[in-house]
Amino acid sequence: MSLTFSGAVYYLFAAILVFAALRVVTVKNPVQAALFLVLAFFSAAAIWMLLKAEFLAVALVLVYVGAVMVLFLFVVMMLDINVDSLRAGFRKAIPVSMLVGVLILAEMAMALMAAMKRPIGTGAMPIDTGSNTRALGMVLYTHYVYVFELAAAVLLVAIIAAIALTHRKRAETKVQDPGEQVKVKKADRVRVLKMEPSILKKNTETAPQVLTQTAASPVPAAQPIAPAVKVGA
Amino acid sequence: MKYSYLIVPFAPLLGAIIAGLFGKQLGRRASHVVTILGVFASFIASVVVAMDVANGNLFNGPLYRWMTSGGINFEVGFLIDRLTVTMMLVVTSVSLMVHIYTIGYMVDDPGYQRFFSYISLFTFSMLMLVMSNNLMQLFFGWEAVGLVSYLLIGFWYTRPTAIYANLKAFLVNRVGDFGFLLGIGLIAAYAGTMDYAMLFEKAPELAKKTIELFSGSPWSLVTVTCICLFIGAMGKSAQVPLHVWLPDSMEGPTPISALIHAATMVTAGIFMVARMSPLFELSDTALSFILIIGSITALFMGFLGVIQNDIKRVVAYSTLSQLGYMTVALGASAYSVAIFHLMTHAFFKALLFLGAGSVIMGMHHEQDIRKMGGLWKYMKITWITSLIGSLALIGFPFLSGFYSKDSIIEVVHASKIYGSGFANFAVLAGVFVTAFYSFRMYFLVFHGEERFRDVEHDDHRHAASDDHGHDHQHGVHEPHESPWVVTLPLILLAIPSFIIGALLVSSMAFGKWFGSAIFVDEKAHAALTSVINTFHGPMPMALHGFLTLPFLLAMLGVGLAAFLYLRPSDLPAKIARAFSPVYKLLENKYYFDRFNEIVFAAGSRALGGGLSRVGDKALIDGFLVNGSAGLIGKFAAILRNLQTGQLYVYAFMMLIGVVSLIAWWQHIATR
Amino acid sequence: MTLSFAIWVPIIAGIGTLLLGRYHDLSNDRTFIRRLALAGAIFGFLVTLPLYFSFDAVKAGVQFVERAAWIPTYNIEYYLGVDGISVWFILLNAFTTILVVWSGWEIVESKPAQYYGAFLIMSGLINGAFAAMDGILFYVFFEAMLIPMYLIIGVWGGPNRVYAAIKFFLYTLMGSLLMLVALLYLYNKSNGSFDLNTFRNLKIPMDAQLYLFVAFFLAFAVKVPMWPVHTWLPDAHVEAPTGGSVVLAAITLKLGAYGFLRFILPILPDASRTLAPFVITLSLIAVVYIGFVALAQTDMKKLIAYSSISHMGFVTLGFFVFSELGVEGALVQMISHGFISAAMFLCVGVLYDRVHSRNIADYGGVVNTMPKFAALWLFFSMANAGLPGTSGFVGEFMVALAAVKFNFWVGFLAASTLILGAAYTLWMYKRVVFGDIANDNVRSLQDVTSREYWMLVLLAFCVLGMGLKPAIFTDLMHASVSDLLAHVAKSKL
Amino acid sequence: MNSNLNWIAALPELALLASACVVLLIDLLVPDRKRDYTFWHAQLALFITLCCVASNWVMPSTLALNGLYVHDTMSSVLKIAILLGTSAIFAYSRAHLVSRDIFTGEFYVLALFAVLGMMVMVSGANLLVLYVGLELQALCLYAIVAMNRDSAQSSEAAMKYFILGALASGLLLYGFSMIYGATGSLDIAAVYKAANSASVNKTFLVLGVVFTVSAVAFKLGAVPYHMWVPDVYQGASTPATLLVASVPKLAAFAFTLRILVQGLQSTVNDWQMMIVLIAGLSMVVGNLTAIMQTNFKRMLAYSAIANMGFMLLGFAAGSVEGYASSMFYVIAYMVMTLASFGAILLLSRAGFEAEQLNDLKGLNRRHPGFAAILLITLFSLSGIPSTVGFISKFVVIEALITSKLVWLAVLAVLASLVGAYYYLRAVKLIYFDAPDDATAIQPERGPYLLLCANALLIIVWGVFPQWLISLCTKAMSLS
Amino acid sequence: MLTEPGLSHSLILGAILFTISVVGIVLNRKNLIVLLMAIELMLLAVNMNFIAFSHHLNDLQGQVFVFFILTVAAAESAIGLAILVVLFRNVRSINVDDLTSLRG
Repeated sequence: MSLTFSGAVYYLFAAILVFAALRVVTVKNPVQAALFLVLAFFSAAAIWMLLKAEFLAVALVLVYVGAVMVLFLFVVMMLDINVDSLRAGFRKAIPVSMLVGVLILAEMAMALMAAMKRPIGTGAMPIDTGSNTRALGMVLYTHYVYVFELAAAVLLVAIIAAIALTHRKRAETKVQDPGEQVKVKKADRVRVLKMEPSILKKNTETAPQVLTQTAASPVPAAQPIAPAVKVGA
Repeated sequence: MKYSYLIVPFAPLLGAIIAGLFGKQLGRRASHVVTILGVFASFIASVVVAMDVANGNLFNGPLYRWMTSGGINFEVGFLIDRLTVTMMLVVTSVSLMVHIYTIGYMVDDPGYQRFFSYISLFTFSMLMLVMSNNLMQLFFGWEAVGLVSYLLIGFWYTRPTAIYANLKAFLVNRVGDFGFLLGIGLIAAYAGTMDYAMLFEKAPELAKKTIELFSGSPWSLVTVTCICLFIGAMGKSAQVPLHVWLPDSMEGPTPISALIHAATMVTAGIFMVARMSPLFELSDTALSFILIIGSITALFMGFLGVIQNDIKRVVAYSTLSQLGYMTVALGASAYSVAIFHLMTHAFFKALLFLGAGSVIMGMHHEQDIRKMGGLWKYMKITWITSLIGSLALIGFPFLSGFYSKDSIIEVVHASKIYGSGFANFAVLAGVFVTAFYSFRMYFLVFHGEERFRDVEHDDHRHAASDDHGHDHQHGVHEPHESPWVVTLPLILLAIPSFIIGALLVSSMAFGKWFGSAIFVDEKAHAALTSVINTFHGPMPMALHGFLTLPFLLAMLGVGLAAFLYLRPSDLPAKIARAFSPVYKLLENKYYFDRFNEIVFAAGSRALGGGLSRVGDKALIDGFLVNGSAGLIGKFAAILRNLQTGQLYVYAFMMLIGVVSLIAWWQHIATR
Repeated sequence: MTLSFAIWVPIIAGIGTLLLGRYHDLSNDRTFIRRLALAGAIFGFLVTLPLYFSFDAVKAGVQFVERAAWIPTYNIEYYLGVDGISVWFILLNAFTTILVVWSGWEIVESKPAQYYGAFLIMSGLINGAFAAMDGILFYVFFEAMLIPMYLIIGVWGGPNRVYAAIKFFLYTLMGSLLMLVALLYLYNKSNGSFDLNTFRNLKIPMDAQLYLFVAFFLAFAVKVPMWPVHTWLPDAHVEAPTGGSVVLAAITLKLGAYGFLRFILPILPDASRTLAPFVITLSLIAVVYIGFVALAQTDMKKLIAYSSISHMGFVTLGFFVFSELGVEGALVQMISHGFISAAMFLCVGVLYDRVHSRNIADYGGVVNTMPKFAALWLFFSMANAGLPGTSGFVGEFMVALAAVKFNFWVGFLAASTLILGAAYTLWMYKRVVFGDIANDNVRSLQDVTSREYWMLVLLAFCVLGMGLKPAIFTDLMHASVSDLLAHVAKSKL
Repeated sequence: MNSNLNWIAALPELALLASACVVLLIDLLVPDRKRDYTFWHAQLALFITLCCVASNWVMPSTLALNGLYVHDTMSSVLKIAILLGTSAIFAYSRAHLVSRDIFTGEFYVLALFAVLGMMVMVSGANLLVLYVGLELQALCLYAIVAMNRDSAQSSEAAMKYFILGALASGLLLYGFSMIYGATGSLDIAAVYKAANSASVNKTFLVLGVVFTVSAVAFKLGAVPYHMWVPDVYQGASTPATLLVASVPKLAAFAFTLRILVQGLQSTVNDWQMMIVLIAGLSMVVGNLTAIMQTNFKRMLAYSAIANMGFMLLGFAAGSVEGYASSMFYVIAYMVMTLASFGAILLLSRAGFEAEQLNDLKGLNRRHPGFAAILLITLFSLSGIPSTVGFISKFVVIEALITSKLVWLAVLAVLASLVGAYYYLRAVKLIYFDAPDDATAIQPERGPYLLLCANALLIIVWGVFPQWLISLCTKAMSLS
Repeated sequence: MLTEPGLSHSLILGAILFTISVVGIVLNRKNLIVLLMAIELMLLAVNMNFIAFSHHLNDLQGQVFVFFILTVAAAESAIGLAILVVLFRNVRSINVDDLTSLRG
C-alpha cells in the first residue's frame, strides 16, 4: 500500500516532533530547549491539522508558541542561570533513565499493539461535517458550559497565584497617599502636652513655685508624630 | 459430744488469737493464762473424748463444707477413733506441759506473748491434723504446723542462723509436701474423694489399677500413691534425705524443740502413715521403701549424735534416730507399735528436751556440753528426770522406751518383707549407738568435772545463743536449779516416761486398742501377729528384756560412754584422730547440707540467674522483642534513605510504580 | 442496669475528677480530689454489690442482661451480662479500685486528678470488658484500657518507665489486633453477628479453628502473660507506680485468662483440645522456668511480677486440663491472685514510699522497726507461697489435683510450685524483713500508717476468708463452668 | 445527550464560585490591618455554600448541567465535610498566619477556589469535569504551599509538589485518553455502559485504568507515588499543610470512586489487585518510615501515607460495603488530621513553630487541655478503641474479611501495630517527659474551643459511630 | 515499510513523546525549567492521543478535552513559573540537586 502525500507529511512531522522532543530534554541550554519545544509544538500542530483538529492546531500554536513559550523564555532570561553547571551529572543519569524509558515504552507499545488488534467503540458525540471551530464552539458554550466556567476559574486562579507569588511590594519604596495627606488634622501633627509639676511635689508644700518651673523644663513641646507618608509595608 | 470435739482444737486457737492480737494490751500474765487455759481445756476435753471413745462411741462426720468442685466434696470434719484420741492426748498433754514450762523459760523474752500465741496456734493446727477425717484437712494441718514451725524456729528473727534454719525447714518440708500433694492428687483422681472412710472403701478397687508413669511400664497405682504420700511423711518426720532441717531447727527456743521438733509435729508423718494403713497395706513395695528409709535414718542419724557437742543437737539427732525406729515399725506393718513408740517417745523426748532446756537455763544459756559437767549437784530435779528420760530412750527395761523400742526390734526381726534384714541390723546397731550418745551427753552434763568453772565465758557464743534478756553478766555463773514452772513439767513428764510403756504395751502395741482405726493385712504381713503370739504381758517382757541382745548392746553403749567421758581423758580425741575420715564424714553430717547447699540452693539460684539472663533477657527480650524492633528500625532507616529529597528520584519512583503496575497487569492478563 | 452502672459510674467519676481537678490542681488542694476519687471508687463498688446478692447461682447462662443496638449496621450490640465466671472479676475490680485510690492517698504528688481519673476510667473499662457479651464491645473495652494504663506507667512510673510503658502497650496491642481480625472472621462466619452466644454455636472447620486459636491465643497469652510473651510484665510492674502494679497484677492479667474462657474454649473447642498439650507445656514452663527466674531477682517488684507469671501459669494450666476442678481452680486462683498480688505490691509500695528503693539488698531487718508491717507481709507472703487457709492455697490445690488427674507428670511439674513459690517468696521475705537492721534507712523506718494498715488488713481478711470458705466463690461458678465444659466437650467441626 | 441544565442542583458550586469572587474583590478594598474582614467573608462564603448544600440535601440524586454534574448523597456528605473542614482550617490557622505575616487575602481566595475544585471533583460526572476540578484544586494548593514566600523550604516543597503533581496529571490524562479511546465517551455513566459491553476494547481500558490508578494514588499520597507527601507537609507552612493534608483526601476519595467504581466497575478485577499492592505498600512503608521521624509534621505525613493505604483497603475489598468503609475512613481521617494539625497550629506562636516532636515535650505540664487533645488524636490515629480511628479501621478490615482478603487484613493490623509505636512515642513526649521550657501556653479562646469540639468529635464518633456509618452506607448504596 | 498513518501511529507517537518527557524528567537533574518543558511535552503527548482517538472515533469530545487541557496547561505553566521564580529568589538556584533540604 503506497503512501499518500498526507501520509508522508505525517511521517515527516512525526519525525521532526520526536527529534525536537528528544532535543528538548537533552540540550544544554534552556533557551535552546525552549526553542526546540516550539519546534515540537509546530510539528504537533501540523499533525493535528492532518487529523482534522484545525482549531486546536491553531490554538496550540497561538497559546503555546505565542504565550507559554514566551513566558518560558522570559523566565529563562530573567533568572540569571549558569548554564554549564546545570549539565553536570547528566551522563551518570543516562543509563537508568534510558532503562526506564525503554521499559515504559516497551510496555506501552506492547499494550497498544495488543489493543489495536481489537476493535474500539464509537464516539458519543459525532462530529458533524463543517467547521471544526464552529462545532467546538457550539459544544463549549452549551454542553460544556460548566467546564468552561471552571476553566475560567482555573485561569483566574493562575492569575491570582502568579501575582500573589511573584508580586512584591518593595520595602524601600515610598509612596505618597494624597488622601491621607488631605485628611490630616492639626491634632495629628502637633500635640500639646500638659506637664504636672510633679517632681518636687513631695518636697515641702511651701516650696516656691519658681523652683519647680526652672527644674522641670516646662516648655510644652510640639512633638512630631508619624508623617502621613506611608512606608510600604 | 460434738461440743467437746470442738473444744479440743478451738480452745487453743482462741487462746492463740487472743494472745496474738491483743497480747500487747493484755500483758504477759494474761497472755499465758489465757493460752494455758485454752490448752488445759483442750486437754480435759481430750480426756473426756478419750473416755467416750473407750466406751465405743466413735465419730466420723463433716463439720463444715469447705468447697465442692469436680464432684469432690472438700470438707472439714472429725474422725474420732482410738488412733485420734491417742494422738489428741499426747498432743494436748505435752503441749500443756510445754506451755507451763515456757512461763519459766521465756520469762525475760520480749516476744513472750507472741510465743504463747504461736504454741497455742501450733496446738490447734496439730489437733486439726490428727482429728481430720479427710486428706484435705490433713494437708491443711500439715502445712499449718509447718508454718508455725517456721515461725517458731525463726522466733529470734535477728539471728542469721535462726532465719536461715526456718527458711530451710520450710523449704525442705515443702519438698515433702510436694510429694504429699501428688499423693492426694492421685487419690482425688482415682478414688474421687478426700474422705478417709470412702477412700478405704475403694482401696481394694484401687489396688487393681495401674498407672503408666513412663510409657510401657505400668506401675501399681497404690504403690505410687503410697510412696508419694510417704515422701510427705519423710519431709515432716525428717527421714533421710529430707532430715536436714531438723537439726537446724534447734535454733528455735527449747520449749518448741520439745513440743514441735520432738514430741508432736515431727511424728505427724508417722501418724499419717498409720492413718492410711489400709492403703499402705496394699503395697509391699511401698512398705519396703518405708522400711529401708526408716532403718537408714535410725542408724545413720544416730551416728551423728555421737559427735555433737551442742546439748540440743544431741537430742535432736536422737529424735531423728527414734523417728527412724517408728518408720521402721511402719514398714514392718506394725502401725500400732509405731504409734506406741510415738507416744512413749513423745513423753521421754519432751522430757529430755525440757531437761536440756533447764540445763541451758541453769548454765545461763550455755549449750556446749563440753563446758558443763557435774551438774547433778546443782540441779537435782533436772538431773533425776533427765536420767529417767535417758534410760527410757536407751530402752532400759521397765521404762516406757523399753516396751516400745523392744517391740519394734522384735517386729522387725519377725518381718519377712524386702529390706527387713538390713532393718534388723540397723535397729540393733542403733540401740548401741543410742545408748552411747545418750549417756555420753548425760555423763558430760551431769557428772564428771565441773568444766564450766575453767572455761572462759565466750561472748560470741553467748550472743548467738538464747539471748533473750538475761543480764549480761561476765565471769562465771554458778549453775542453779530452775524455778518450779520448769521443774513441774519435768516431773509430770517423767512419770509417763517411766510407767506408760508398761501400762499400755499390752493394749496399745499388741492389743486391740486401735481396733478398726488401723488395718493390717495379717496374712501378708504377719510379723506383728507372730510377735503378739509370743507376748505374755509387760512384766515377763521386761524381765526377758534383760537377757536379750538389745539390752546387752545398750549396756555396752552406756559402758563405753562411761569409760570415755566420765573422767576427763583425751581418748575421744585420739579416737577421732584415728578415724579421722569417718569423723570428718560425721562432722559434716554425711555432706548432706553441703550437697543441698551447692546443688539445690546455689544450683537453683544459678539456674534462675541463667534463665533470667539467657532466656528472658537475651533470648526473648534481646533477640525476639528488641531484635524485631531493631529489625523494623533497620527497615525504616532503609526506607527513609530512599526519600533522598531529590526530585528525580521521586519522579523515578512514580515511574517505577507505573511500570510495575503495567507489568503486573500484563502478567495477569497473559496468565 | 447494674452492669451499666458498674461500667459508667467509675468512668463518669473519673472524668469528673479529671475536669474538676484542673482547678484544684492549681490551688494545691489535693484533698478534695482524693475524696472525690475515693467517693467515686466506693460508689462504683457499691453499685456492683447487687451482682453478688441477686446472682442466681443455679443458672448457667448470663444474667443481668442488658441489650441494645449499638452499631446496627454491623449488628454490634451493647450487650452486657455476667455469668458465674465473670461476676467475680467485676466485684474484684471494683474492690481493687478502692484500694488503688486509697493507696495513692498521700503518695501521688504530681497531677493527682489525672492519676485518679485514669484509674477510675480504667476501672470502668475493665468492668466493661468483663461484662461484654458482644465481641466488639469486649474488644473496645479490652483495648481502650491500654490508654490509661500506658499513661499511668509512663507518667507516674519509675526511671525506666518509657521503655516499660511502650513495651507494655505494643506487646498487648500486637495480640489484640489479631484478635480483631479473628472476631471479624467469626462475624462473617456467623452471617453477621458479634454475639458471643452465637459464636459458641458456630460450626468452624478445623484449619480455621487453628488459625483463630492462634489469633485469640496471642491476644490473651500476652495479657496473661504466658511464656514466652511475658517479658513486658516484669518491666511494666517494676516501673509502674504501686497502684498501677496492683491493677495490672490484680485485674488486667485476669482479663487475658478470662478471654481464654470466653473465647477460646467454648468457640474453638476442637482446636483447644488439639493444642492443649502445647498450652499446657507453656503453662508448665511458666510455672517452673519462671519460678527459677523469680528466684534470681534482686528487685522486689520484679520478683513479685515473676511470681505473678508463675501463678498465672497455673491458671492457664487449669483451663486446659478441661475438668471442673481445673477450671474452677484456675478461676479461684485468679481471684485469689487478685488479692494476694495486690497485697504484695502494696507491701512493696509501703517500703518503697519510705526508702525509695525496690532493691532487696537495700533492706534487712525491717521487722525490727516495722513489726506490724512485717506480720502482715508475712501473711501475704505465706499466701503467695500457697499456704492452706489462705486463698493462695485453694486454687493451686485444685489445679494441682486436676493436673495430676490429667497426667501425673503434668501434676508433678505443676506441684513444684509448692517448693519454688515458697523458695522465692520466703527467701525474699527473709532477706528484707528478718535479720538485724541492715542500714540507717531501715533504722529510720516508721511502721505502717493507719491508712496502710487498714488497707492491708482488709486484704488480709479477703485472703483469709477466701482460704477458709472458698465455697462462697466456687458455688457461684458451678453452673457456668459445667456449661462451659459441655461446650468444650462438644465438637464444633 | 442530556441537555437538562438543572442548575439548582449545582447551586453550591455556583454560590461558592460567586462568593469566592466577592471575597477576592472585598479583599482588594480592605486595608491590611483589617484583613480580618477577608477572613470572616471567607467563612461567610463557606457558610453560604454550606447552606446551599444543605438546601439541596433532600433533593434526590440527579444529573445536572448536561450530565456533567451529579448530585447524590455522597456528594452532599462529602461537600459538607469539606466545607466544615475548611472552615475549621481557617479558624485554626488565622493566628498562625497573622504571626507569620502571611495573613493575606490570597490565601483565603485560593483556598476557596481549591474548595471549589474539590466540590467539582466530588460532583463530577464526567472525566473532563473531574480533570478540571482536580487541576483547579491542585493549582490552588501549589500556590498556597508556595505562599510562604520567604521560606526556602516552602518554595522547595511547592516546586516538588508542582512538578510531581504535573507528572501525575500527565499520567491521569494519559489514562483518560485510553479510557476515552476504549469507550468513546467522557461521561462516567456512558463509560460505565461502554465498559460493561462485551465489545469494549479491554486492553485500552485497562491500560487507562493503570495510569488512572497511578494518578489517583498520587493524589492520595500512596506508595510509590507518595514521595511528595512528607516534603510538602514539612516544607509548607502549617496552615498550608493542613489544607493539603485534610480536605483534599475527601475529594480524592470521591474522584477515585467516581472513576474506578462508578465508571470502571467492570474492570474491578484488574484494579483491585493494583489497589491491594498500593495499599499494602503504603501501610508498610508509611508506618515504617514514620518511626524514624523527628519532625512532627513529617511524621504525620508518613502517617497520612499509611492511613491512605488503609483507606484504599476499602477499595481493595471491591464491595459496596468496602467503599462505604473507605468513605467512613476518609472522613474520620480528616477529622483526626484537623485535630492534630490544628493543635500544632494553635501551639505555635510568633517566632516558634511547634513542629518538631521535641517541641511537644512535657506538654501535659504546660497545658493539659492540649495534651489531652493530642492524646485523643494520636490514639485515634493508631486505632485504639473508643475513638473514631478504631471504628474506621474496624469497618475497613470488616470489609476486607467479607471479601475474603484475610491476609491483607492481617497485614493491615500488623502495620498498624508498627504505627502505634510512633504515636506512642509522641504521647510519651507529651506526657512522660519534662518540658524544655515551661512557658505557659495561652491559646486563643475561640479556636481552642473549636479544637476541643474537634477532639470530642473523635470520641463521640468513636462511641456512637452508627450515624456516620449509615450515612456512608446510604451514600454508597445510592450512588 | 511505512503504511498509511492511522490510529496506531498516533498512539505510538504519543507513547514515544510521553516516554521522552518522563525520561526527561528523570534524566534532567539540574534544570527545573527543562523539567517544566518536559511536562509540557507530556501534555502534548496526551493531547496527541486524544486527537488521534477523536479522529478515529469521529467524536468531538476528545477535541473538547484537548481544548481544556491546553487551557489548564497554560495556567499550570504560569503557576509553575511563578513558583520557580519564588524558589529562585529564595535559594538563588534552579538546580534540582539543590532542592534537598527536605528529605528523609
